[in-house]
Amino acid sequence: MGTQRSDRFDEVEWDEISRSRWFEPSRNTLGVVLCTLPIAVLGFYDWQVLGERTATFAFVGTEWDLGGIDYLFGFTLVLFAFYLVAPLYQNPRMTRYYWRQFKRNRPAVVSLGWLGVVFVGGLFGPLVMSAPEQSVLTGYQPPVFLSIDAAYVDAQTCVGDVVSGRCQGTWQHPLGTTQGGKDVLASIIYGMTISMQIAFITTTIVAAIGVSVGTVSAYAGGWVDETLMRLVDVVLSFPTLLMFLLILYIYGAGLGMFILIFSLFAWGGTARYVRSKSLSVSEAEYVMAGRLSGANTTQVVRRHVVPNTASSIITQLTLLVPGFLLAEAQLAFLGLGDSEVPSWGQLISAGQSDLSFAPWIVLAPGFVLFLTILAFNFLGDALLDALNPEAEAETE
Amino acid sequence: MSRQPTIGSKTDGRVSRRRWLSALGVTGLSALAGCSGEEGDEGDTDGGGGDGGDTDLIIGEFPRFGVDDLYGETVARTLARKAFEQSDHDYGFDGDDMVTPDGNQVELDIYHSAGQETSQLMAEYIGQELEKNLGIVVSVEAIDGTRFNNEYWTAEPAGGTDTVNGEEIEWTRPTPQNPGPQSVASNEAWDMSVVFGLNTYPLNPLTNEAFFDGATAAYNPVGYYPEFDATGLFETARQATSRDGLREAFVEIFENLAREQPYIMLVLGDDLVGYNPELNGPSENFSNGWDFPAWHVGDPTVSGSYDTVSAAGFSTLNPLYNTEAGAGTAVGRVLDQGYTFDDDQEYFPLLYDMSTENGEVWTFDLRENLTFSDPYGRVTAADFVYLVQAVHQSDWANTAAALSWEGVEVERTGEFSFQATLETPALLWPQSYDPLLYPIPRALLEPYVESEDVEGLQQDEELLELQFSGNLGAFTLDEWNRGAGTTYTRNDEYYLRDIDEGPDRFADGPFFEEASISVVEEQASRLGALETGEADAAGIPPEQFQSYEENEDVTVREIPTPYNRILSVNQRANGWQTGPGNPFQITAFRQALAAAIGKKDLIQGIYRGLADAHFTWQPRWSTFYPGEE
Amino acid sequence: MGFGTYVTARVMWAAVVSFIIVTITFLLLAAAPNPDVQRAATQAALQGGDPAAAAERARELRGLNEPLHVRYLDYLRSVYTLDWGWADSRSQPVTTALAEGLYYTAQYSVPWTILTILLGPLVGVYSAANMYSWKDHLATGFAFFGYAIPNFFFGIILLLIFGVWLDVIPVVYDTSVPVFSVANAVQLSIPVFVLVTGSIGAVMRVSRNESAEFQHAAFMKTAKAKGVSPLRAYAYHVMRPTLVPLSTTIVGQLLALFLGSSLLVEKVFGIPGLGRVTYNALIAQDTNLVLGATLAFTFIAVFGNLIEDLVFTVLDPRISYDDR
Amino acid sequence: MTDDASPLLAVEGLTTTFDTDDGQLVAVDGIEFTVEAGETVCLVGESGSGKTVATESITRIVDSPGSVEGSVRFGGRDLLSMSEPERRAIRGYEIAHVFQNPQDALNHCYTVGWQVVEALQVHEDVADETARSRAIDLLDRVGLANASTLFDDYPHELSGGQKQRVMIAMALIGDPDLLIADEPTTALDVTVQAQILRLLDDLRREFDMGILLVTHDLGVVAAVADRVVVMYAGKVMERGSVLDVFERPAHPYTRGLLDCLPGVGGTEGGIPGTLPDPLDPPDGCRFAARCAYAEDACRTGEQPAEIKTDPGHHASCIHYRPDRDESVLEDAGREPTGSDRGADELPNDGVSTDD
Repeated sequence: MGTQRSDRFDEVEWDEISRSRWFEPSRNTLGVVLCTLPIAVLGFYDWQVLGERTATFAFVGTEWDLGGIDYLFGFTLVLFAFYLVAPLYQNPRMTRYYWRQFKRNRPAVVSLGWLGVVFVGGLFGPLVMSAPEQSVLTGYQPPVFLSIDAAYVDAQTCVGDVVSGRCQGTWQHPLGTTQGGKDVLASIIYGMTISMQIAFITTTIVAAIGVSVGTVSAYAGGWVDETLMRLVDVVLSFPTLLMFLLILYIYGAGLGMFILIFSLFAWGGTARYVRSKSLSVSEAEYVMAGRLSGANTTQVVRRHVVPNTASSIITQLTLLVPGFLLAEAQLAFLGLGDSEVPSWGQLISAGQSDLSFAPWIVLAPGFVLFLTILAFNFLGDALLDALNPEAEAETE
Repeated sequence: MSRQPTIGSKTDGRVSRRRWLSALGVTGLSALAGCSGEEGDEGDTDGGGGDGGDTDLIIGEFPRFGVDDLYGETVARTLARKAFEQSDHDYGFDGDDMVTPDGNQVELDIYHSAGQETSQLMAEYIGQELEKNLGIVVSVEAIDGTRFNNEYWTAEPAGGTDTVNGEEIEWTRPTPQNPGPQSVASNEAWDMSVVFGLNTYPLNPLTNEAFFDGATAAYNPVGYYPEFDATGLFETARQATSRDGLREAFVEIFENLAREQPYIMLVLGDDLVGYNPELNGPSENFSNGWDFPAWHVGDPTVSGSYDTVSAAGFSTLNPLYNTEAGAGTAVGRVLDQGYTFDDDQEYFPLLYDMSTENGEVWTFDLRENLTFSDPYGRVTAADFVYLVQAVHQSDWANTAAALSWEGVEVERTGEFSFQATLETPALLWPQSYDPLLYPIPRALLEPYVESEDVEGLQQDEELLELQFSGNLGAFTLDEWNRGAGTTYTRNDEYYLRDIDEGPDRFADGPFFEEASISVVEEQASRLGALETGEADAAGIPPEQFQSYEENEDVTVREIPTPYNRILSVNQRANGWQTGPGNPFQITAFRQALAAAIGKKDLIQGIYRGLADAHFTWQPRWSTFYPGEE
Repeated sequence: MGFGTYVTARVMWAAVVSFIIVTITFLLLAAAPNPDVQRAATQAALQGGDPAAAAERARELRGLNEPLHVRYLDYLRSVYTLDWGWADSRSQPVTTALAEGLYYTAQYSVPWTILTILLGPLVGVYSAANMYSWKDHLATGFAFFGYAIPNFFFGIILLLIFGVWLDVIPVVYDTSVPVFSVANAVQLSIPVFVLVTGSIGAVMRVSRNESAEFQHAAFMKTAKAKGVSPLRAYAYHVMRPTLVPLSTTIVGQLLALFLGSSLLVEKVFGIPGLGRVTYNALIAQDTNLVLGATLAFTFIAVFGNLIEDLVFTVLDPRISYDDR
Repeated sequence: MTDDASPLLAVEGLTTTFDTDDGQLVAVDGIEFTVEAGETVCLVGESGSGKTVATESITRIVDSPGSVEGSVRFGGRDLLSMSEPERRAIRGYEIAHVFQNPQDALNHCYTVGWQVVEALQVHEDVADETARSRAIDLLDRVGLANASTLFDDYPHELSGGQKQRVMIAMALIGDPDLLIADEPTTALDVTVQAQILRLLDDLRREFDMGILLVTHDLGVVAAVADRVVVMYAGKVMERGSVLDVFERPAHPYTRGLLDCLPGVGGTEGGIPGTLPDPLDPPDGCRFAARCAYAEDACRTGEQPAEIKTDPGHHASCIHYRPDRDESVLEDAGREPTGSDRGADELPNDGVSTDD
């Protein structure tokens, strides 16, 4: 039973964090700064010095080129490393506790594993494998162990053997190829990068705006609070997809615009939540004590409000991500997405008309998308349980 | 496939006349019209480029780039080197790579139509071929067709003068599609594009003067300067009094175009259509559908419903303003146009017969059994003359056919006859589809003409719903559901039943009680409808052609078309963004590009063999196609 | 503050929100070149006229030469008087186009909404009542499945299976069948199923979690001690309070899905509803219709949020009208 | 007060077990007590000693993983062996409950009146009007002013004390024979506590019902109880009439409890130590670990059987076995406590023994 736990971790542990932050606040921040600097320098170099078409790493002889989104992605990765992973490492006791809570939920562990695969695949896949190449003469190759009628892939174009009128799949294309002969597996792995970029960048923007607006609103009070909360009302009732379509219609939009618009209209819930949490936290005794002992608002926010709301924010963000992934896929499917970006949605969209005879082009990325969204949901649910002992105690 | 074939339409040609851009983009571009046959400067060809060179490369009278010995790395690089010699800038090859005078890799972008699978496949294929055979790095960009048209393809008309073929030329009537000399750049910079394809007008190739009648041709967005005497040859063609003379002039034009590759010509795709196997009538040539009233299922008795599917909804059924092929089909079910072309591409009179002595004065003889619905009464020459004079030739109405009637003098000569006098004689005037008219009652038009109310005319209920159609079509329109399509009922009074020409079956046609055109935007659903028998005809993508050929529920037809797939290269000032100068302006360089892109693999890989290699601005089946005497 | 005043205040606020969004759309449109003007110029040039003059005429015709504030006021007037202009891509007034779209959209949206609102809480409460049993896991699994599977992906697969392979539903949506007919029910069954699957998950999850809280609440023990049967206890004492937090989720959830789903499901199943009207207007660059569709969806969203507010107020007796 | 005449409620060997992830948790372990018609029996003990579970086990309304065994005879019928619908007919009608925390005990979505009436209408087919007037009468009777308007109020519009009165009215509407009140005053303001207790006592007399009152407040016990049952760690340590228990507390635990009463001269700060782990109860007497008189014999075997120390007074302590000398317990030299303090003088801090 919940009450049997003698030391309530949610009080004890966060205290510890606040303490540890007291002594080493700059260690993580310093890390962020140190890691961001080279990214920024590289970005500046890419932007100012290199021509539009010179690969960023041409000076070390690789073809790997970076775009604006890649830099943003890099930056968010650094943020996550230092503000999420590092604290977990620095507080092994807390980490162990969370892990114990978390691993009781088996689907969530599997989900975390899957997301790990997507993350690693997205981060390193493009580094170790070349981008899927079009090869018009080897279109519609079936996945390994499957086959396709020779009416679609005849003996000339079949990479494998043609057995009794059917072209057999080969290990050369484990998940088959598209109409243009692009390897589906490679496309999916490249799509992981896009999905991870969407996930990381949007969550960073949402978290940044949501936390700022929420805390400012809570601490400023008065008309500032009133105005900001009305703004939240507007943001929440804003038909984001529609606005995106309108902007797409008027100005045209790529992945960057997608990320921007969708994250700019997704922070309402987070801000509202942070505000109410901040209000309740700021009335808590230890914060009062902190205030009496001379801590200013910024310190209070940083040492008490953020740590105390962090768990819930992380959960909320985890549950927001699948929405973004889905939105991207939907737009791509509608043909309104950024077709220069090899996302899963683009792949599904491209294979849609071939579904009746080459279903793998749709099914493979479709299931990967499905599994990823599912994993984020399971993970969010598990985090909800693991990070929120009160809720757990209530439901048990 | 991007462009869905239209089925059984007598009006295909009529409409495509309005669509030089065969809508490889998402939308058909609105009103694009013909040219004005203007100045025909004669002049010596300056020996600026052409063929001949220091290598043993032989480019014949009618070169076929992209196949056999005019395909491959060697040919392409030889031609490119030749172009570099003519260039003011020091381009060259560094190993396999093509490099700029600064020694940088040559990198170009290519735009394709967003969301169009074939367009994207083609763009990437071109990129690969150019990289392999010419050492050019190509980056593929997607763009919405309309956006490309507005921002890249066109420009503010600026006008200006330039020396073309050693002659001073002035752009007197710049258009957004030809804003001026090569120095006039398009709104946004671009290198290459497969966003748009164009029509090659095999029936009346004279229409092509809009593209190639000199550097000042009405439609020349890429800034192509012909190096042969295009204006002179077009003038010859216009003046020709015999078909042979005409053919001679055109063969020369098309041989030159094949050499100069104003656009890098790639393929001419076929329309692939699946039909209900019970259906008798569909044929495998460009006039497929002209004899639709004779089509029938099983026995030639009136029964059932003829149901087709359309990939897109119709923006208007107003015959005065429609520019879309699909809507043209929908209108054509209800309202015949003046004439059509039969299986042999011969003129076939519907509402009126056209005749001429010299190509200058044309006489229109109306059938006398044509009537509008009540209260408009019989169709007379007065209706047509009024339509042309008060509407098409007015300065306010802006109808889709306005350009066809520019400078044409129309005059009523009897109750059922009128005549038109052209500014310059045109033996193939009907083949240009210009004198095609829909019958519209004069009384319906009058109020709008008086108030010069263009919006009223566009939005007129009777025009939009074709309620005046009388006995002028095979069917009458029951309903136009904007999102879902059109439904029709057989017109028992159809005038075509009483004519003397054409198949005997016309006397009992049409052989369907009802007809419908359903808007089904998903290709998979259209094919599904075809398979389940919900539709009697539907377009088929090449990759599924063979399997449908083996399918007993579907009969497939491969219908050649005059719509091409081209690689447009921007020969204007903002065309070649990778370095100084613009090699696209050099014929030899365009030849190099044409030689670098393999047409065989393209046709095999993307079109499954169901397309023709495109060498010059005519399909192989055109009588004006050079080469095969 | 009384209930009446409160409702008035909420309605006013909804009007303000709609006004803000309408203003934003105006600014977005005003900042961009008008494609109609470009089109007019192109047309004029092709016909041998003066493109600049044609553009000028087009600008004048559309009042684009007026000062910004005049255009804005004019725009507001036409927006709120439903004078939304002519849809060139469909040759009918924008309002008619939207009404036609709505007619088809409503045919699947109404059953979808009703089923979601009915089934979602039921399954959620049932799941909570049997928490951690196989029934709960099945229901939760279904919720997650529905939540995670992209609607369009699910739709095309079902259409392939039932429409093409099994041939039990028509592949082409038939607009000619009567609304209340078996044929219509059959052709709408799969779209409605797909949509319900997608939306019920979230509703179920919320009602499961909320009702889990309530079924362990002290008042449930009170009810039990009163001798109330479990069925009645769940129906009255769990379901009813669950509806309060649910009401805030359900409308938002349905609204969020509404636009996206109507776009996607209508595209997949070929239903000529509002979503496809919007999509085709975008593709055809029909500015009036794009704007009209934007406004329509905006008003639906604002109206939905208003309903949500009011329903929440009615459902939760504890809410004070002075709050928020 | 006889032991053998059929009592209103006779609990015997009542054992309630919860299956948890960490093993079997025996919250109530074979307890035994009776309640006679018209008398007030107090169940006392520290928090976590199983008092609440014991009362909820009587009508079997313990939370779901709990399983109840033993026998609970109510008016001659065995509540535990009868079917759930039969038991349901008794709940709220013959045996009514009043719970500890009135704040959450009422459903916030329904009016007070609706909930009171529901308690009647699930048992009797009473017309709405009749039920309403009866409910208003009762609300009035339990001391709520403006009962007829309050009937249509929602719980959040009521104070804690009012809610508890509503709960009592709800409990009484079926005219029960036994009222089980589980710490009905703990969550309330001190002044209200006394009123509620007095109200209960008045109503007991008026309706001639038995009351089983759970409390950890010995002051309350002294004020209202006829008999006392002292529980510790799921076991009954001692039971008997209030006089016997307060005058001559038999069990060391009871003595410890009474010592905690301030002003009685005991050790401040309560009994040292904490309750044993319910998942792994120690051998022998549950209280042995904290008992100053514990011997080795106390720490083996089962909890000692109850031994009658006086008529109607039982204790579960080996020192009362006939072969033992109970006087070892006397060396602490305890003074008997006064038991005549009125309910009005209940100490402010509630004398809770659980902190």
